[in-house]
Amino acid sequence: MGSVRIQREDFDAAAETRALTQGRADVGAIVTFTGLCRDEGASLSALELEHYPGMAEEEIGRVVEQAQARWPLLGVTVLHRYGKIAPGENIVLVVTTSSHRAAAFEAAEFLMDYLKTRAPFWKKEHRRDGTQGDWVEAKDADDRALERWGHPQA
Amino acid sequence: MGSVRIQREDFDAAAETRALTQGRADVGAIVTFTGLCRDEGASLSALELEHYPGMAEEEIGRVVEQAQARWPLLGVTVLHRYGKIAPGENIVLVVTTSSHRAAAFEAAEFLMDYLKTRAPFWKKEHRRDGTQGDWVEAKDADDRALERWGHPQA
Amino acid sequence: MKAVYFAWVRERIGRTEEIVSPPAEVVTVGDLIGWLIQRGEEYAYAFEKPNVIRAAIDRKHVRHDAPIAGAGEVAFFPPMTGG
Amino acid sequence: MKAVYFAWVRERIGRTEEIVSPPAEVVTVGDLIGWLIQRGEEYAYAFEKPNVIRAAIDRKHVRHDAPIAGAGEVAFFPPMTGG
Repeated sequence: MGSVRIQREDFDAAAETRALTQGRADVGAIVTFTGLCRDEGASLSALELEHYPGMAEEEIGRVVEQAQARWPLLGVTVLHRYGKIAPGENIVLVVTTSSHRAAAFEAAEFLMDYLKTRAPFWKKEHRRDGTQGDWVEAKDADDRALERWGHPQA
Repeated sequence: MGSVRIQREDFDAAAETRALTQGRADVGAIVTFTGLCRDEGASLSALELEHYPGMAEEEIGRVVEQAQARWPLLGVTVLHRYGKIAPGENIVLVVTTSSHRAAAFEAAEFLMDYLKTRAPFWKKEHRRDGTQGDWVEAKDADDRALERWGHPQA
Repeated sequence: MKAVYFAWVRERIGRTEEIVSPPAEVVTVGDLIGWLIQRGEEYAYAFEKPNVIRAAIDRKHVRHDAPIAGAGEVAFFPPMTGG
Repeated sequence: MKAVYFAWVRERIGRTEEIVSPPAEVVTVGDLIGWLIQRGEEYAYAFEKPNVIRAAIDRKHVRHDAPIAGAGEVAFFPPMTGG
């Protein structure tokens, strides 16, 4: 019941949500998280997302399994894009469904906290002036966000 | 920038999300919560939602203002339906946008916790066998959910 | 002032709203509940567990010790179950 | 075994993958990093701060003290920035 997809194409959050709810009356709560490419300084032309094919799916699959073991979820979908992504475009989607809201919210936050630090993706900036930018650096805040869920593995 | 609507009609989460993100590149995180009518026992034909017109909008508006004061949100939308709602149909939608995920997640949870206990709506069951069911009782768990946000007002 | 009722409070009282004119010694929301209870069985039934009843004055939540002086609309209802 | 590189580790080394045959005394992921550093400036540059480097064996995260015996694919990369 957990679906993980790594793709270059954009995704449709509404269609993914529909797939988890259609024809059933036991879902009381849907939480979606969409992460987008931001450009605060008006200097970014795109982020280029590199990933480790194979491991990306498997590692996110393991994180989804942990979430399913921890919360009474009815459905989980995680989509993560790679390739060049322009400001304002989608990068990542997490959808969780449950009978009640607490499980759906907590599982979605858990999934995002783990994705940020364990899913093998790396972002490189491309600047509007045509130059290559830097590799985006990992944030301490993302490591700290894991602490509330207990010890991360490995 | 906070939009609150109380309506009989269904809503479109995708359209509401688009309205908060289109034409801007500063949104990094969108969280949506959708609450649906559940029927676990296969005995429910509908929930009928009664509300206090006027106060419903105003009270939710006050809760939205509190959320905006507390987190750096770029946008907030809250839609709440009233009238007869069948199992599987939407009841409530909360959308929060921010630069970063923590604010969007926390604000959406805060809004739902406060809506559950402060928005003047009441649910009555209608059963499949044609009889009127009970008024849904408030849950202690919903009151307890408020505690993590500090003291509720009034 | 106008009194308005919702959900099972409304059903038990048998009306959605009414104009009420309590005497001067009815100062608080709690006093108003006590005064309404005197008016008949339907009110006594609606307010049989006063602690459960929630109130609003002019569309804002208030506690039972809130004064009703100057109120245009006082609402009584069960704990809310929206969301 | 195959060694694969991502992000700036890949850029600094100048290749995405290669077959490596470390000697028997190279037991752990950390040993393998030390052995790679001996192979040339590009490796020394990629691994100049070994503590920053993350590793995976056969597509699972491992620490630097993990043994490489039996590994089919060892990956080296910077801290991840997905999501």
